[in-house]
Amino acid sequence: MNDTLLKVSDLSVEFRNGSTVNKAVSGVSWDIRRGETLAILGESGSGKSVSASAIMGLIDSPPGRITSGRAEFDGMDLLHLDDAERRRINGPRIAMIFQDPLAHLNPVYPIGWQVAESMRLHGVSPEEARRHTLELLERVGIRNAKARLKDYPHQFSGGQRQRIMIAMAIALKPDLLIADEPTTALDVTVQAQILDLLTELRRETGMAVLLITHDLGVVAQTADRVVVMKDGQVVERGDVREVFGAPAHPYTRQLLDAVPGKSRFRQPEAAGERLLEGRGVAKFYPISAGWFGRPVETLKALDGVDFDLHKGETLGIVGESGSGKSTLARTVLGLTRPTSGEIRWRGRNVAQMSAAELFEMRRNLQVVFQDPTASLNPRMSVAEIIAEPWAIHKGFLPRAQWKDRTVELLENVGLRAEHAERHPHQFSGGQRQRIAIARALALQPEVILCDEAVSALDVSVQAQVIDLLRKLQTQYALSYIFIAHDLPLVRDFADRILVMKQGKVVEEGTAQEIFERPREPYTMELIAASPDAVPRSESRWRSAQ
Amino acid sequence: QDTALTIALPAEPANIDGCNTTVTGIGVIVKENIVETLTTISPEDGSIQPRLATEWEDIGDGKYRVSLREGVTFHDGTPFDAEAVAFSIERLQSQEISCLDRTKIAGIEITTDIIDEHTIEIGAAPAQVLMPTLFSFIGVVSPNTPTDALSRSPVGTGPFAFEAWNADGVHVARYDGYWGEAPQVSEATYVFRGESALRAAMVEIGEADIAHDIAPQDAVNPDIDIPFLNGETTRMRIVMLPPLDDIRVREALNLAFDREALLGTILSDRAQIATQFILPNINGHNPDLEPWPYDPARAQQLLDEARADGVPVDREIRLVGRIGFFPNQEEVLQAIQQMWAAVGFSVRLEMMESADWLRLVNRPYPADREAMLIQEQHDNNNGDAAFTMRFRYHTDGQQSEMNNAEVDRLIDTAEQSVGEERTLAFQEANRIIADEVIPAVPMYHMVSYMRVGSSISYEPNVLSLIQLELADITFN
Amino acid sequence: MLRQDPFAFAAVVVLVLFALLAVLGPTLLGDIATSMNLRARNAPPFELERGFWYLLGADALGRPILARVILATRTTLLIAGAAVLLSMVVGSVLGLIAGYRGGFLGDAILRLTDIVMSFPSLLLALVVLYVFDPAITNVIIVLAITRVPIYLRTVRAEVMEIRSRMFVTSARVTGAGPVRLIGKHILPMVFPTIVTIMTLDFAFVMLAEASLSFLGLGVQAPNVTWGVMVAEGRNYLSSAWWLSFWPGLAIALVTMSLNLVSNWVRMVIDPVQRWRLEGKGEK
Amino acid sequence: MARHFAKRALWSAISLFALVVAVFFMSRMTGSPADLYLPLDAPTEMRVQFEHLHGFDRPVYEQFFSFLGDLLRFDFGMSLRQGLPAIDLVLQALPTTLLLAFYSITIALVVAVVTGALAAWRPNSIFDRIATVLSLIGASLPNFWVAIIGVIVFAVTLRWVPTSGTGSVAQWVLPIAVLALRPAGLIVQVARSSMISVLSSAYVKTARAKGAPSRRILFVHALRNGMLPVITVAGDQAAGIINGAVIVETIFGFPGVGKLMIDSINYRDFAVIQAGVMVTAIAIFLMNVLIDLAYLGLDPRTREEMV
Ligand SMILES: Nc1ncnc2c1ncn2[C@@H]1O[C@H](COP(=O)(O)OP(=O)(O)OP(=O)(O)O)[C@@H](O)[C@H]1O
Ligand SMILES: Nc1ncnc2c1ncn2[C@@H]1O[C@H](COP(=O)(O)OP(=O)(O)OP(=O)(O)O)[C@@H](O)[C@H]1O
Ligand SMILES: [Mg+2]
Ligand SMILES: [Mg+2]
Repeated sequence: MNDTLLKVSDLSVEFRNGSTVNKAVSGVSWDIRRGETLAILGESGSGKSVSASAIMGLIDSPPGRITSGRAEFDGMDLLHLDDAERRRINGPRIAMIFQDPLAHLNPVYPIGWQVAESMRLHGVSPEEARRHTLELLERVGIRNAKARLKDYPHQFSGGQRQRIMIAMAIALKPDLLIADEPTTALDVTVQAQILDLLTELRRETGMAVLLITHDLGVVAQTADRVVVMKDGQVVERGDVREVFGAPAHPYTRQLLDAVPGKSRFRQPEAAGERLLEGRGVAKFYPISAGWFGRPVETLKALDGVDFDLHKGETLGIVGESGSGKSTLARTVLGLTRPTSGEIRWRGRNVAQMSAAELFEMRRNLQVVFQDPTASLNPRMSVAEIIAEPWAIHKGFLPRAQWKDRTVELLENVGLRAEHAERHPHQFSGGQRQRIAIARALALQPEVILCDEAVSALDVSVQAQVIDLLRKLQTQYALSYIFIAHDLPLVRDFADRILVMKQGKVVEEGTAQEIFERPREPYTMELIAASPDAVPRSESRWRSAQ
Repeated sequence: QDTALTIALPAEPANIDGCNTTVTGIGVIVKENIVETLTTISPEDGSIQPRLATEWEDIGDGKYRVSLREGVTFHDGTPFDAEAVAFSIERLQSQEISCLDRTKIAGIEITTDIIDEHTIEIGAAPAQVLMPTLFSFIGVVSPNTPTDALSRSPVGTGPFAFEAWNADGVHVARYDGYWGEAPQVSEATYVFRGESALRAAMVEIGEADIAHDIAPQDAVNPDIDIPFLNGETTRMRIVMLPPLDDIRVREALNLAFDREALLGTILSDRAQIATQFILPNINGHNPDLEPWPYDPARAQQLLDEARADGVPVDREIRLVGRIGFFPNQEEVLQAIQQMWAAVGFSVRLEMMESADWLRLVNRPYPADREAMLIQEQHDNNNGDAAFTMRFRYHTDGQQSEMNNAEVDRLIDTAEQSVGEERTLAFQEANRIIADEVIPAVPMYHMVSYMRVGSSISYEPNVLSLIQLELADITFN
Repeated sequence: MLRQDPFAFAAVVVLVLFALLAVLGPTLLGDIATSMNLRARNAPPFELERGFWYLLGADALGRPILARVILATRTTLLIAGAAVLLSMVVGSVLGLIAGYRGGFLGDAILRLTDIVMSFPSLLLALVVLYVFDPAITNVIIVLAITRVPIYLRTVRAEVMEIRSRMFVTSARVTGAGPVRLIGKHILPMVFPTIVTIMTLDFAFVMLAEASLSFLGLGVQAPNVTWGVMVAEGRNYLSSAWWLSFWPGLAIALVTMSLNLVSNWVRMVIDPVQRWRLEGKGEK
Repeated sequence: MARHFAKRALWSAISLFALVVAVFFMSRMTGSPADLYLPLDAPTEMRVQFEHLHGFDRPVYEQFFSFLGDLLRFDFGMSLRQGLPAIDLVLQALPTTLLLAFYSITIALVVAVVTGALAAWRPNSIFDRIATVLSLIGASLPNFWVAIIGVIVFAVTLRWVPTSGTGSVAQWVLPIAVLALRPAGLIVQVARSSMISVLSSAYVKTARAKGAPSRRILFVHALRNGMLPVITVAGDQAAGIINGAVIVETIFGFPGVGKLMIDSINYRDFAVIQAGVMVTAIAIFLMNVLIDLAYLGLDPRTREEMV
């Protein structure tokens, strides 16, 4: 076939870890044509990111090793390039969007610089790069892009960082864009915007997209063909409509069955004790003109938010990226002081709590952060990470039981006992997120705050985790604050939902009210933008075949 | 011919005032080069020679009538006359500045009486027998010299005029109006380098012409490295408390010290074993004294005897050295410590920082001072034993450990006499001290090396450490 | 794992050797190291006619350098080790407090180091010399005080950065108190830098001690340290290089061994780097 | 930010004062200058007169208050030894020292950071091993040793540079090289250590995915993140040179602050000690401010702490 852009055959990658060998990818083959979108679907930890890294030449070797395979691209074998050739390919010909945007942006350079650099490296003039950077950032939907060029990664929300990564990757209009979970951190409207953008670029330049995702909706709406992976192997492949219509492999079937958004709405029971309440919570960040300048403007990350959380309920928070969801979470946790307003835990103002009260609150209020990589100490093993809460809250669990309980928790979130001795860097993105969940569950708290806690998981694992959360909820009357942009998921799991936009709550109601009778146009827009897991040929994102 | 010189000295002086000429680093630059004194001491025999004073006469009552050289002008054009001498003497004694040359005339008040332009009467109260020697400490500076501060740009009558003092060093240039014979050297730069090896290297590669005071181990080239007795004598003072109050123990210390062994090894082979604290060219030196023999067996025997008599000879004795007297000093002390250990002394060596050390050597002594040995170094280059004896050996001497009536009497007598009587009294005192009192372990008359570039000739002498006359340097 | 890094292995051997010398050396030597022999003054190295001990030559008093280097091992390692440890502990603790707590206390601590950094160390040494009796503990204290700022400032800077990392926040949210946050999460990340500085400071402290000895504050003859030996050899650099060379080599060897071992330890304790040591053996 | 620095200045003023007080009293604990300044055989009356002339016979607190009074006018008094205003002596010596410190630390930084970064690129490689050994030797060699051997080799044997002196550019080569050696050795190690961790960060992968050449990854992407400890150590070393490049200054005949201070301390020349400490402290404080600014410039996350 003449228009095959990249042909991967028999790719195997393994990691050595002391005496054990971990086969991350074994004998994988697929190909992608010019201009098409190939989706790689699969279980979390099935080797999707590793195979992409192998193509980009980013496997650290050792400990990783490509044991077999070829990746033909333009007559070259991508797995055996010398440095100079590699540099000519990476960037202008093949670009990559990484899964974990915070860790992958350099913390000490302004984002404008980082985006421009990808162009400057390949011969674009400084002015041209600057101009184009601005254009790109606007295109990926960074508001007020011109003013924010000089801001640093830590000043952006998760979704904004993701978009910056995207801007960086598409800057040179590559032939092939490898997008590893490009929209996981994005709310549906921005997701739609990004997918539009990718489609547009594909039309303009004939770019092919290798889309690694577990969002079946996205796959259904954008991909031409799909490859399904499990345990390092390809288990199914084919045209999206065929695969989705008639899945051959049991795993694929399992995936499709697990797609959320189909269950009945939860009906909130009579409100239990009020655990948490927020009153007029506001958080402003000054945006200063320079080092010594006075703040010229304030960014209202939160602007008068009210909420309540009762025992045993799930409060879903949805809203576009950058609307202040994580900031709200940080404020609830007492990590940032609100500029005004207050948060109360069982009626006590969190800001005025004594150390002992705070300690007690923390025992009962656990969190899963949006950014799993950064929230795990790279020097601790998984066993240590999960056992840490018990070490802090002495007396919760006798030390002798730690080991068994750790294994139990790992299995609950779909990991295996043998993972306990590994360190965070040896896991896939989704696996790390599950470790974080396991840690949050360790203390059996009353409230768990989940900031995009399951966004990096494939739907089957996601379903498994959600089931677990539900089970715990009924067992222990647990409450959740569930921040997510995956609307079907929120629809299934939440009792009540807050819809946020630009730091304000624009709508609040039960899941049913929100999804069936949305009042605000913004909410409607959100619901409409959510991709449907049934492939349709008229999808505006699919390439014209 | 280029007759400019560079002279490398070990340390930069704090000032170069004409009233500090007896101080090591300053004298080398200033004395008789920039600022001349009334008289000078001959390095050969210690005799007094005329300089700015041509003649002097004792007119009784402690007064001397001094005739001054005529036709002399200061570098700033001021004529040299009796006024200038009176001014310099007054400035020397001024309470407003601390002229270090004044230590040489401490306790004496000097008065002046101008007779005419070139004659002056100089009196001392109390009257001084060694008045002409004292004249050699009086550097005459221009009357325009400030009286309230030490000078860093001296103006005198010498063959060289001060030019500049900057980061590169001190510069002097030949003074065309000099009264005497014009020196061959046209100008000189004094640079300051702390490292002996580096000073030596500078001469070796031609960056300097004279390297002053280099260590014996750097003096490896006999053609250019010239040793000279530098006027310093070193010894160990004994604080005579038990067990050192017993003379047998002090004898044993002396007998167990193999003085020959250090010569030609750690110390230069040109150093001389000392019998007393002054050099042979000094009036009052007793030439009949014999160096202590090296006799460890006898030392051991004396120690045993003392021990038998209940003297606590096994008590640990501190040997206190002051940092920085001469190169290889600590090695010398360690070697001696070991020799003493060999006969049964237990001596602990302690090197001290100057101020700490000074607390032990000056009266009033600390109350808790125990028996110990204190290393000292002394230079008397003023031709007469008087500058040593009372201070160190008289019962009321500031650094004396002794209390010997006969020695006191001899010193009192000598100080009031002249000629043979004076000499004999000092010599007798030195004999008693060395043979009967033994308040010290005499060590060596020290040697310094000067590296003199092959393009010039200069013969260093006993005074060279504090006085280096450029006029004595000739070109080959 | 140690044998997979031959350099680290060699370094450990060297350190063990020096440790043995420190423990046994002085007793085994008797007075070989202290008895002088002026005929062997500055005897050059590698001449065997004077016997084994003169292999590395002799010093200015004709004492065999080999024996003296061995004799000096104990005192040297004792002083340098104690001073480095003391300054490291004090500096790191203060740095942790300053970096973690920040605020008034942090500022106060930081300005205190400014004072220490600008206080002339010679003056400090003299004060100690005058006010206290010369004792080895005083040397250690003086040396330690002057080295505290470097640890303090590095630790503080790193702590400030690590404190803001997500995993620290995450532990804090779980309820971890300062002790745990510092001990479990922050210190392990700062540790590599501390260790690097420590091993490098070792050499510095050994040499600095010599200058105190010359003031009369440090060890006094017949006791000796490598630093003092190097400094004593200074006067003979142009004529007998071996006087300062061998003790200098000992200092460099110990420093280098410590550094290699610490590099190795750092890799072992860093899970992200550990493979560097593991992969090797199989090739 | 401006407030931060105002606060910083206030703190510095306080600690400067504390330093001056400490130096005042501590230096007076180390014996009387009279003994040291006057010749050994100076009689008691001369000592008394000397102490009176310089006010050392007054009670210490009285001396202190008059010292403070003068200090307000930035008058440190006259040097005992040199008879010149103490502050003039210090200010005269300062430029030499600052230049020495600046050149040697700059050179050390550039050389060492590059070497350390390259060594970190492939830990345990041949280059890394050689760099490590050399840098450790550099860090463990005493200054005087390097200085004297340097003179013997480069000035005496090879005759490439003059032995000493301050006049020409060639005369600065050896002293700067000697002073740079130890900081360079230290920095290589510190840079290497911190770069190894930085190089395994995810953003380094991003740079590779962009097609950035190794050199750029190392020196642009990773280096800036690894500079924090490097700067701290470099600052410490610079401070060391500012208040004590004594050996180099003495050997090479550079009339700098270090030598001045040592002489003054040895002679208990209190006025000069006082002035010297004050001036070097200000220099070191300013340098620490520069270092803080460098932190700010290097790592934007630290900026928030200061606002
Ligand atoms: N430290 C900071 N300095 C300045 N602005 C900040 C800072 N932290 C967050 N912001 C801004 O606050 C806004 C809200 O951020 P937040 O992280 O709460 O968004 P979010 O709703 O969680 O978005 P996402 O779904 O993308 O994670 C964003 O515009 C972000 O740029
Ligand atoms: N450095 C490493 N050392 C050891 N094992 C590793 C390493 N990196 C990845 N792995 C393993 O390789 C397997 C595949 O990881 P990969 O990141 O490709 O998963 P993924 O399919 O992208 O999953 P996710 O959807 O969760 O991101 C995982 O089991 C992971 O544990
Ligand atoms: Mg992945
Ligand atoms: Mg967020």
